[in-house]
Amino acid sequence: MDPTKDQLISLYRTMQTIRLFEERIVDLYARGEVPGLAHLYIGEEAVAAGVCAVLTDDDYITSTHRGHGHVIAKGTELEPMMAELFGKKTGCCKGKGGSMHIADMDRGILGANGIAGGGLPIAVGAAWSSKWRATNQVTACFFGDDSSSNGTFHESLNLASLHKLPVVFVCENNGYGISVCQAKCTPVTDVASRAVAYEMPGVVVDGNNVLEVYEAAAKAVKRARAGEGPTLIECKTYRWRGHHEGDPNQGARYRTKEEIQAWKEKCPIERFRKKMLKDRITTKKSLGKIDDDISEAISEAVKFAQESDFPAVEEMYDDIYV
Amino acid sequence: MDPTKDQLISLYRTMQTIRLFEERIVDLYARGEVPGLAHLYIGEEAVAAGVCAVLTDDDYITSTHRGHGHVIAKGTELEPMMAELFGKKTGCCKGKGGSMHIADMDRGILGANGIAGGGLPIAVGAAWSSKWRATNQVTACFFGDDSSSNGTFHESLNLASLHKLPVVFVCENNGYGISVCQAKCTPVTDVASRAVAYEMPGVVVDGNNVLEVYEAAAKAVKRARAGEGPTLIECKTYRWRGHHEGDPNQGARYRTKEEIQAWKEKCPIERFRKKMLKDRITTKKSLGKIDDDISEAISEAVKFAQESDFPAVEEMYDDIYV
Amino acid sequence: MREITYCDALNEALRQCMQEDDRVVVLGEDIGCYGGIFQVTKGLLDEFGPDRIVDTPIAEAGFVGACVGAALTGMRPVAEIMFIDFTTVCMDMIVNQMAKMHYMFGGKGRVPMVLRTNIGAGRGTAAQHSQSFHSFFAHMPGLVVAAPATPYDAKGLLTEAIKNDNPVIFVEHKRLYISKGPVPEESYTIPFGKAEIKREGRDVTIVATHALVGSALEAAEQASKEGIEAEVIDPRTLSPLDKDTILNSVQKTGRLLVADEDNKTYGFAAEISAIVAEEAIYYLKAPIIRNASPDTPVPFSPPLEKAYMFGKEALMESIRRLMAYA
Amino acid sequence: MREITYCDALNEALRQCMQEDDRVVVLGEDIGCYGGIFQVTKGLLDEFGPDRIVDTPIAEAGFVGACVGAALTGMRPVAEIMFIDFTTVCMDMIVNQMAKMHYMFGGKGRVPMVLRTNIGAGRGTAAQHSQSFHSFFAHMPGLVVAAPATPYDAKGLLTEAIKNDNPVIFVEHKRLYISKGPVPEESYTIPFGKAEIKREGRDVTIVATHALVGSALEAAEQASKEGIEAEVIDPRTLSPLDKDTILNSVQKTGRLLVADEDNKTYGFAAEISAIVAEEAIYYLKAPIIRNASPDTPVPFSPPLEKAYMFGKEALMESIRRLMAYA
Ligand SMILES: Cc1ncc(C[n+]2csc(CCOP(=O)(O)OP(=O)(O)O)c2C)c(N)n1
Ligand SMILES: Cc1ncc(C[n+]2csc(CCOP(=O)(O)OP(=O)(O)O)c2C)c(N)n1
Ligand SMILES: [Mg+2]
Ligand SMILES: [Mg+2]
Repeated sequence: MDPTKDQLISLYRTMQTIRLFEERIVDLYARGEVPGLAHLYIGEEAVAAGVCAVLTDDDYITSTHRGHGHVIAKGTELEPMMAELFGKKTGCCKGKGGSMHIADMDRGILGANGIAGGGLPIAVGAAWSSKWRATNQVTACFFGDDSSSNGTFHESLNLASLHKLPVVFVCENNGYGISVCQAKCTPVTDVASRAVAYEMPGVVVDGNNVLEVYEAAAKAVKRARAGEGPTLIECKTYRWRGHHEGDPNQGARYRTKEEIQAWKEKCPIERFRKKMLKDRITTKKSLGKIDDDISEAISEAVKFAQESDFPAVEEMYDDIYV
Repeated sequence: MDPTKDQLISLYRTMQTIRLFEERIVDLYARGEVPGLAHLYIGEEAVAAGVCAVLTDDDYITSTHRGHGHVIAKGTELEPMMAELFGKKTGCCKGKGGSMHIADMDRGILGANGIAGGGLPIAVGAAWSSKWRATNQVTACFFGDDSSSNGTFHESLNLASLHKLPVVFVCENNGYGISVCQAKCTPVTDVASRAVAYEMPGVVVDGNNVLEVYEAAAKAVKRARAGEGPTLIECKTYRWRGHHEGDPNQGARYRTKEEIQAWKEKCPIERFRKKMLKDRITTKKSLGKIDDDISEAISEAVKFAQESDFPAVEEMYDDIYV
Repeated sequence: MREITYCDALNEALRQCMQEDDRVVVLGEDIGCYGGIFQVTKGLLDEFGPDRIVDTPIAEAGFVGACVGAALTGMRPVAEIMFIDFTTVCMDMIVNQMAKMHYMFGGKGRVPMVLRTNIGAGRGTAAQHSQSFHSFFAHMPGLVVAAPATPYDAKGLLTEAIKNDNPVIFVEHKRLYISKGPVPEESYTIPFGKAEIKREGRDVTIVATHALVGSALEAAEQASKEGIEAEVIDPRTLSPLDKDTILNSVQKTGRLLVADEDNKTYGFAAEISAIVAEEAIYYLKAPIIRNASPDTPVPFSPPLEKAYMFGKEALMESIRRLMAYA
Repeated sequence: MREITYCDALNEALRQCMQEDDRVVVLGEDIGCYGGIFQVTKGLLDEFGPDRIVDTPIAEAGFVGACVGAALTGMRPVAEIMFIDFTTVCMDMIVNQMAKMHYMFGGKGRVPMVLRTNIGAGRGTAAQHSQSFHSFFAHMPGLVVAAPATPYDAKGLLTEAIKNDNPVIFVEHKRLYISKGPVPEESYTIPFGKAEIKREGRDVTIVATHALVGSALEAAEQASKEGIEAEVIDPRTLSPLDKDTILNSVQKTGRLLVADEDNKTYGFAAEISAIVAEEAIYYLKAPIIRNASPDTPVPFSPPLEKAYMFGKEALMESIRRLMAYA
């Protein structure tokens, strides 16, 4: 199950694409080009990259309010994605959804979700659907640590385990709700420890180590495809920026600078980059080339978004019903 | 913490009151005197009796759709209770609530509840309230096995443990939702095993053994009063009759006669009665006297209810607002 | 034509749709061997097995949300929520997911699911099992809301709901389950957004829903004996709403009575009234009367619950009041 | 009088009520050191500590239900639900518990709690963070629904809500948080069920809520320049609703415009229209016009969201339409 060299490079590329994409959003948001709420994923890239790397194009994911990383990792093209964040007609959702509702049915992305915990039952349904339709598809369900306090977590894990559904629950534990730290949300230290309450395996992984994530996800996906039921994976990670762009001082109202700095030193991309170079998987130069390609693709996506039209006002009334 | 002789007799009296009360309801329901939905508690008496025996008058309980037992055990008088089931003006709720909404603020009964799982957050609030008001009150929260599949279970146990609230969660596991057996509702065998997910103690007791229930409840209440937080107690028991009066063949659509019979042989009252006689706590005669007194009290309650007036039609518009 | 009950008509619609299309599955509490609390799913477990007739735990947000996810990915699930009162425990899945996904995703995902539930007082089940707040769903853009009043409509609307690509809140009525009427054996659909004129009349328009359609027809019969001809319109779907049929009728009769079991204030009846006040006021010869449930929770006590409900008598009184205007 | 923002007015009401009465506690997400997503609870944690200003996990059914239980047992809790859209995840606790207990228990228990939340589009937050379905709560017997339009009303109504023994859904408005107006420093209350005539006029009645009160006043100023005098009525509480003030005004003006941000169909505006169509139709000189949000989810794209919203211009157009009738 060890990733091949190509796969390793692909993991890097995914993480770096997310990082550079998000960094561009910081700038675009500050300039007012990306409106609304942008919840950035910087610092958590290894989770989306590691999990989505073991999924096929046919597999499903449900995403969250902090969904850009998942969407990129699952393979949506940057141009329609960027255009969606701009609210343009060429966006994945024709500009109607924006950051919190990006979806891409062609790639099994069943939507970001503005409701914390809202994606879990939907993931259960997608997994149930592949069981009913007797396909081999697996659903990966991303959700945050604080969202796991919601009743949907309980109902969903119970149903999924009861019916042995092919779903992988991925808790992205970045230690905080918006400003509320985990210790104020729940008495448990590990969300994954709750797996026993549903008779499913629960594992904690270093969410800033893409290979650990990859490995745990590969195992869970294998189990799911074999019809053995769901797994709960908790990835310990951290968001570097505020809850959303506009959160004052990148969330320094509720987190210390030291804490933020300590996590930055555990940067998932930097760590992986170092490891790849040390293991001689690739060279600095190749990685530099990848970075440049990504930057260029993002610039093109921005250009595409900027040059695209807004939807016509009458389109407001389209798509309410089929 | 061993119950005194008086306490033992009181446990018997409570269970028998519930049993005889419910048996009378069977008859009254069949005659159409008690309308609506009557969910009877026959077979589960030891749970309410054992738990409420360790509560004071000031303590709170939240009840369920199957609430007559809890209400009797917590000390509501039979007359207003019976009158409520008849929909009479003299009922606990002036006839407005009926079986599923019996409440008695004077005895800390915060209401039966027609919503499965609806009582859990309310219990958490009552417990929080005693913490805020710095009283010594404890809240006992009754709920069924199937109701524990609801999201409110998760949210409530998490909040209660997080804030170390003085609440005792009492799961009455009678093996069924309405017709759906536990194995079709959840992969876990013991609901109490879920306590670990909330870092609280979880215990399974024989819910047909009133002394076991009593003991577990006493321990949990002590812990709660000491500010050490909640406990989850699961009482394994069984309902003898259908889900509600009117459930065809006492639920034989989904349960075998053998299963029902086997549980009847574990009758909590009969077992306790035998034990008391064996331990020479009391005599057959005294128990017979208690039974007679209870029957008479129930007859009086029925008479009271029958002779009471229905509310005047205009009263429909009262009590919507304070 | 053979006559069957509203309940059996619904059952037949489910059965025929399940026979025809493997993608149709049903999820709910006690819908298996129990046959559903109101027996709407009776026998389906035997015919289709536990994979397609799924008894669920009390996890409405979980299984309704699962229906959304399944619908998005190629299934056509039907969820049963035992009483409309319990839609409150899965309201997010209805309002924020089921209703909005198609729109939020720019038309790219579809949620072809049906959520069956029921309204109505009259069974002594008090405030948490007797509500009628169907107008809330009709108020939510993105949802279709069906409201069958007869066995015929029950079967045809449910078949349409299952075959339709939009999410549908299918609002049945408790007291109607045992009502009988003619129903074709073969499968058929009734289009959404087409009201039916259940009786023609020139003097007063009654827009009625659910059980009140029957009451309105009875009242109309009686009124007829008094020389008043009432037109009874059943919208059949509350959303989309067939405004034209209502407006045309009011233009003819000049008098409007709206009869619906939701609570009066901010309820269904208000919208019908407002549409007419906005678009056909000049045709009115009288104020618009609403007969709706009182603005109180449903009381348990039998005489109070009886007073809470209303039917033919209340409608007759309103008809007479309307006719008092020249 | 000093001028402060709507947000600060709410903050002051909370602070004063908490100073005065130990039973007042506040629960919600990010209301502590973060000060609430809209800063309404800013500084309260420092003053009252984490026992009374309780940051909760994302467990709305849990903590709103806990407020119900606490209110029943002697506390006066205030819950903050970050956006009205999220009331869907705790709807049972609101609709079946908070609203109904007093009634179901025959008047014997009281639920003196407040659930604060907010409505309104305009911040680019799309379909799940921009809704305005306040009429649903007003539709539920047992709930008081407050809808402050000014800083003055915000403080007075919130103070009343906290002191009142009924359960209150307190509906704030996102775009108003930064609006400024005169607010007394001392504590005061505004009674429920009393509309305020924010401007007198003889030609047309505008019943407006929330941010549209401001738009209506602006439109009235402009209309005045055209010789039209509009009366602007702010109901301030949607339930109880002050029908009399509205009916009296319509009897005077003969023209009614209702302006509210809920979706049009089956929304708030329908009820106002229906009341007038039922009780004052003979005074009307024109149809009743509703200016409400379109029947669509709120779109993300800035130009679409802008088109979704409406204000002074739309109201002016309606006023002119109404005045076209003699
Ligand atoms: C039901 C619901 N309640 C509250 C919110 C507001 N909210 C948005 S994100 C968030 C915190 C989510 O924390 P977590 O699940 O840990 O995800 P993270 O933001 O840390 O990635 C909250 C409270 C919401 N969107 N939905
Ligand atoms: C939210 C909700 N869903 C469904 C129901 C219908 N219902 C009433 S009781 C019941 C089964 C409850 O089972 P359990 O919790 O085990 O309690 P028991 O009846 O066995 O005592 C169901 C499904 C309900 N009342 N509330
Ligand atoms: Mg988090
Ligand atoms: Mg049970």
